[in-house]
Amino acid sequence: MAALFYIVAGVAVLAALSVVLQRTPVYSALSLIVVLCSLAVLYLLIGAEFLAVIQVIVYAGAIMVLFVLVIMLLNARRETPGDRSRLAPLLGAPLLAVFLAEFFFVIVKQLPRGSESSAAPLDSGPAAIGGLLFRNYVLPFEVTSVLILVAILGAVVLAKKEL
Amino acid sequence: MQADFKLYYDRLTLVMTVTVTVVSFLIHLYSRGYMEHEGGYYRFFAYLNLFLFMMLLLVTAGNYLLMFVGWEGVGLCSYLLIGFYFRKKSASDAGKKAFIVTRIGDVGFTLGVALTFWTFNSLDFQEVFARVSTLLLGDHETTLTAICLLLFLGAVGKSAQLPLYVWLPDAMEGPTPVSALIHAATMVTAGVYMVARSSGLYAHAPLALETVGAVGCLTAFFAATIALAQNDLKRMLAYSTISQLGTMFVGCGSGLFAGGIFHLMTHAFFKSLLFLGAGSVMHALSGELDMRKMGGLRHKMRTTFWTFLIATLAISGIPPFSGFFSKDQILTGAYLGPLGHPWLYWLGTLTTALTAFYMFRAVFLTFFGPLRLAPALADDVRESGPKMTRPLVVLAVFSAIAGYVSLPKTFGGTEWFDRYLNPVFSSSESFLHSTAEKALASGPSEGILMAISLAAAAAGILAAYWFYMASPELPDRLAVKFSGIYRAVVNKYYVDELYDWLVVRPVRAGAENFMWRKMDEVAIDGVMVNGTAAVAAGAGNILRRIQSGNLRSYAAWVLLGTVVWLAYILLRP
Amino acid sequence: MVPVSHYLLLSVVLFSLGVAGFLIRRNVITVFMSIELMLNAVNLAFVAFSRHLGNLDGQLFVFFVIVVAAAEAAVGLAIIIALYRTRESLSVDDLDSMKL
Amino acid sequence: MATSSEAISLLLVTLAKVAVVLFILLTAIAYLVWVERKVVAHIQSRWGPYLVAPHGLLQPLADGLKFLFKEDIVPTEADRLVYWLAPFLAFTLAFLSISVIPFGESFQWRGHELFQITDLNVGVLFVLAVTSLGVYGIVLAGWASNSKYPLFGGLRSSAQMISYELSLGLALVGVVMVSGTLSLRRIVELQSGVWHAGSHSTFLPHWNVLVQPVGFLVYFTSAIAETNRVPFDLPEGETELVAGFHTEYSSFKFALFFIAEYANMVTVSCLATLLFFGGWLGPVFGPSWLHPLLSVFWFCLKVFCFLFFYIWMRGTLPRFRYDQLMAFGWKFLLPVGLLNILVTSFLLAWQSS
Repeated sequence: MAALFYIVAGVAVLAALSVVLQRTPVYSALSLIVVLCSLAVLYLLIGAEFLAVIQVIVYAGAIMVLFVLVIMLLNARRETPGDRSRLAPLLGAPLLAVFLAEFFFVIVKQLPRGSESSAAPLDSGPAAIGGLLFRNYVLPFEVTSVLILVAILGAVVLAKKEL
Repeated sequence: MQADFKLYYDRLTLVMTVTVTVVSFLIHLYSRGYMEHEGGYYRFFAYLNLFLFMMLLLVTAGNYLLMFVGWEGVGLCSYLLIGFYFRKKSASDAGKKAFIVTRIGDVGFTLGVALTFWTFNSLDFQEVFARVSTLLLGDHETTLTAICLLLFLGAVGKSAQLPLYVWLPDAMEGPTPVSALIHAATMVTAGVYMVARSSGLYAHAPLALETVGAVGCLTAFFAATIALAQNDLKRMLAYSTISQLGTMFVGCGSGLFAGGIFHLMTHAFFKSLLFLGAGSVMHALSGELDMRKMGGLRHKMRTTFWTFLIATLAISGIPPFSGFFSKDQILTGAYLGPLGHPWLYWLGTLTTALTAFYMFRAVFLTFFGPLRLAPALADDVRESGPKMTRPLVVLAVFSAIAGYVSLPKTFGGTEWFDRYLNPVFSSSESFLHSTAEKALASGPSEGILMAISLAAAAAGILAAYWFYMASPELPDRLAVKFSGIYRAVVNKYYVDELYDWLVVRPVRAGAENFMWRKMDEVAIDGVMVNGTAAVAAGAGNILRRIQSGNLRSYAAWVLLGTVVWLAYILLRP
Repeated sequence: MVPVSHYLLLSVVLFSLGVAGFLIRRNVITVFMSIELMLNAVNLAFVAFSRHLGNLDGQLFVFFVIVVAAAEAAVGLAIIIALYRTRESLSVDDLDSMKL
Repeated sequence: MATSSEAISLLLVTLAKVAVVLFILLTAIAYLVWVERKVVAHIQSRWGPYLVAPHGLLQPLADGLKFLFKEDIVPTEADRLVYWLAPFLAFTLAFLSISVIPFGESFQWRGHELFQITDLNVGVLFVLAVTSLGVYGIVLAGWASNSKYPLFGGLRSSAQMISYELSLGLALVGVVMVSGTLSLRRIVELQSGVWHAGSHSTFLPHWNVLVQPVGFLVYFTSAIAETNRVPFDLPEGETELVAGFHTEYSSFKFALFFIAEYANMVTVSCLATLLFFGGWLGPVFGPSWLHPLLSVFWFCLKVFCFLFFYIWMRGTLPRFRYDQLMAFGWKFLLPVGLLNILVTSFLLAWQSS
């Protein structure tokens, strides 16, 4: 199990690297799908099966399809190197290094190695999730549904040439 | 701080109200004729009545603040009416001059009011005067003197005393009824009224009161000497007014407030009459005011001549006209009064002689002798219409008989006017008497003093007759002989020029070179206005580079913020 | 069992890669995908903590994040399409003004 | 945690199961193609393949050989990597969902379930997840060909699959609500027995299709659309788009798409059987060793019925117009699916109270 984690984690990191470094958007998108699926596997390993499946269905199966569709619709090919905004990567690299260092420091310092979870494995099945969702988080759930509705309308208004 | 809109009405107020309304009533009537063809008829009356409102507010006010409202109100009306012919540069300049010069005095007045409030915690006349005797004395005398001097500074500005008299002669640029009403009969006397009203304060500040007397006396003499050589009829009358106001202050300053008010009242009548007469002459001569070009008008303008003559006799202090009584009361008071001093008397008497001289000079030059007018104009000279002459007659009657309200005891009179005003002034006058160092009877008797001043007046008249009727070439020869003094007098001792050099030019230079070029253009416009804009623009220019619209640099800034914030969280103790 | 810190480290690395993608990529769609990557990194942290603390709320939050991501993708991609129609470019460098 | 020997044996058994299932499935698909050609031919009063062996029984073999040895043409402007990736993706995903399908009743051998590769407690969702990924094969193929007809085909296909995935999922929700589980095996087991009218037992089996008839119809319609079959085969509508997303594909890569399509058909048929028609449940007789085999037989029979229905429809129905297809999906199936859930939940709530 532990080995599986490190393998999948390695795949995720490599795929994420690929997302960032690929110049062709389709490759980035495919790499991102790999990352998403790897994360789904990690969720499975943690014991969040339902979440893992939802991750695949919604993220990989719906959201990323949308991305790929738009990439194809706009025929986004290899990006051409531009001469503008060199500042951001130049400034970003050291900043990112500091950012990583800070977080590593926090994680290593605050959560020492081998700090295993004492908590019992959770029942994270649909019933448990559903119970929590429709009892404790009813209001956020409803608000999110409204958000989705608004997003759908917004997307239609934005993308349609003329209504 | 509380200052009610409170009116206060006592016998002093009554005297002032009656004087103001009677004189202004007659001048209104006169103005109907005078302003008929001048243009701005309705504006004139609007201003005039606004002035009247403010003047009545001034005299009926129950506290210093409300009095100050009226005080400033009449100043405003004065400005508006002096600059009535605002298309004329000299008129608008004169208006500004009056406004600015009186403002200097008003600064003192304002400070005085503030100090009064600070000291007495009230501005109400009755409360203030009540507290003077109970609260103050001893260590507060200095404060009281300061208050009185500051208030008097306001009076100096408003009543055209030395050294702030310079605006009044120029104020003659206004229509003649205005000169008569505002700059002779009423507004300029506000200072005298104020001092009299504040007698409760002044009585406890003898130093201030002596200052009032000294300034008044000096002004009276000084202005009279200038008046000697003035050829402009109205200006001559203006200097005469200054002189007479000085005389009133002598009355107040020597502790005879009632005498000052008495002279104020009689002066209102005869001086407004003089101005109106001058206006009548001016009308007849198509605006000519130079006395040297007049002459022989007594046949053509009979009413004007006779009324003018009565007023002249009154101002010269010839019995039985009103001026004699009021002026003699002041002069005897100046000698014998609680704060009187022989010098005041003698200088006053000399002033009387000078007054008689220049007034008769005016009469002789204007109404006697040959007609020196241009022949073309001479045929048109005729008496003014009844609208103008009737008020003259009424005023002449007042000028003649007003003195009998206070017939001196020497003539078997009762000094009724004094007794009438007794409730107002008795406490302060009796206080002065009680503290005065000299006894009343230490000087010569009133009769002797009266005789001396009468003799002085007669001498003045005779001198005038000699100079301008018997040997008309004499003034010119004297002018040549004493050319230095003559020129100094003709040029009003160069006071205006002196002020110009001492005050106006430095202020102008400072205003132009420092306040305008440096403060306004560099400091305010440059540093503050444009500087603020430049700083904003410069900061914007720098910050604009952050707001580039470039998504990736935004992300870099966000990352920077996150990193810094995280570092702060981590490094926080 | 894998310690929770390893999950978190993975999460941080993925997040940083997302940030890096945002900074270096020019194609607006790839930039958008970098954001999705960051969201997923955060989700992973949520799930790891949920397991670590024995609390299901973390997982539930991931659901909300996914839903919001879906809404964001819908609107964001619609905006990208609209932008492409007017500017005929997908480079973020060309999208530097609100007005055309 | 399993010990290493247990883990190895699990791995070995699973690999064996995968191999067996893959072999059977590939063969079955090969013959499914033959069946389709034959059936359609008979519907159209033709002979169909009959040259290779009697009744053309070896035709699938011949087809396979042809695919393997034909020249593999790659368009010059194609995106090579994705062009290669797409068919494998389609193939892999098509077979991935089979891994959670139980083919027969529980039959254990040394603690290993033999008639199912793996039993997932969220099996239904897993199938859905894999199905939702299936769109990538088609979309990427269409895009990577860098040719206009495949691109249209790919876009149409993805739009269609996304749209019908929704109603597909909604149709399954009804069954899940009735069953209260996401495990496919558990869902089948809950369908055992017959209906009872009062105290009398009827002959009707306790299948979900009787509980969720609307759900079944929505599911099956969506499933046909998901698999791009007639009458929803617009992505590859020959008369419009030459051959849709795989126009530029030839030889072995084309074969992969071909197999994937039929594998998907098999998958959705399996799912329909499991969820609505009692899976492997059926009349059981004979000795006890026969029981597992019988269950597998019933399962295969039911799945074959569905496959036959597919082929039947292909021979019968015309193709939808594209806008009709979308309108049907969004404006009819989706609302009906939602309504079904609503009614089901009300009924369940009423029942439980």
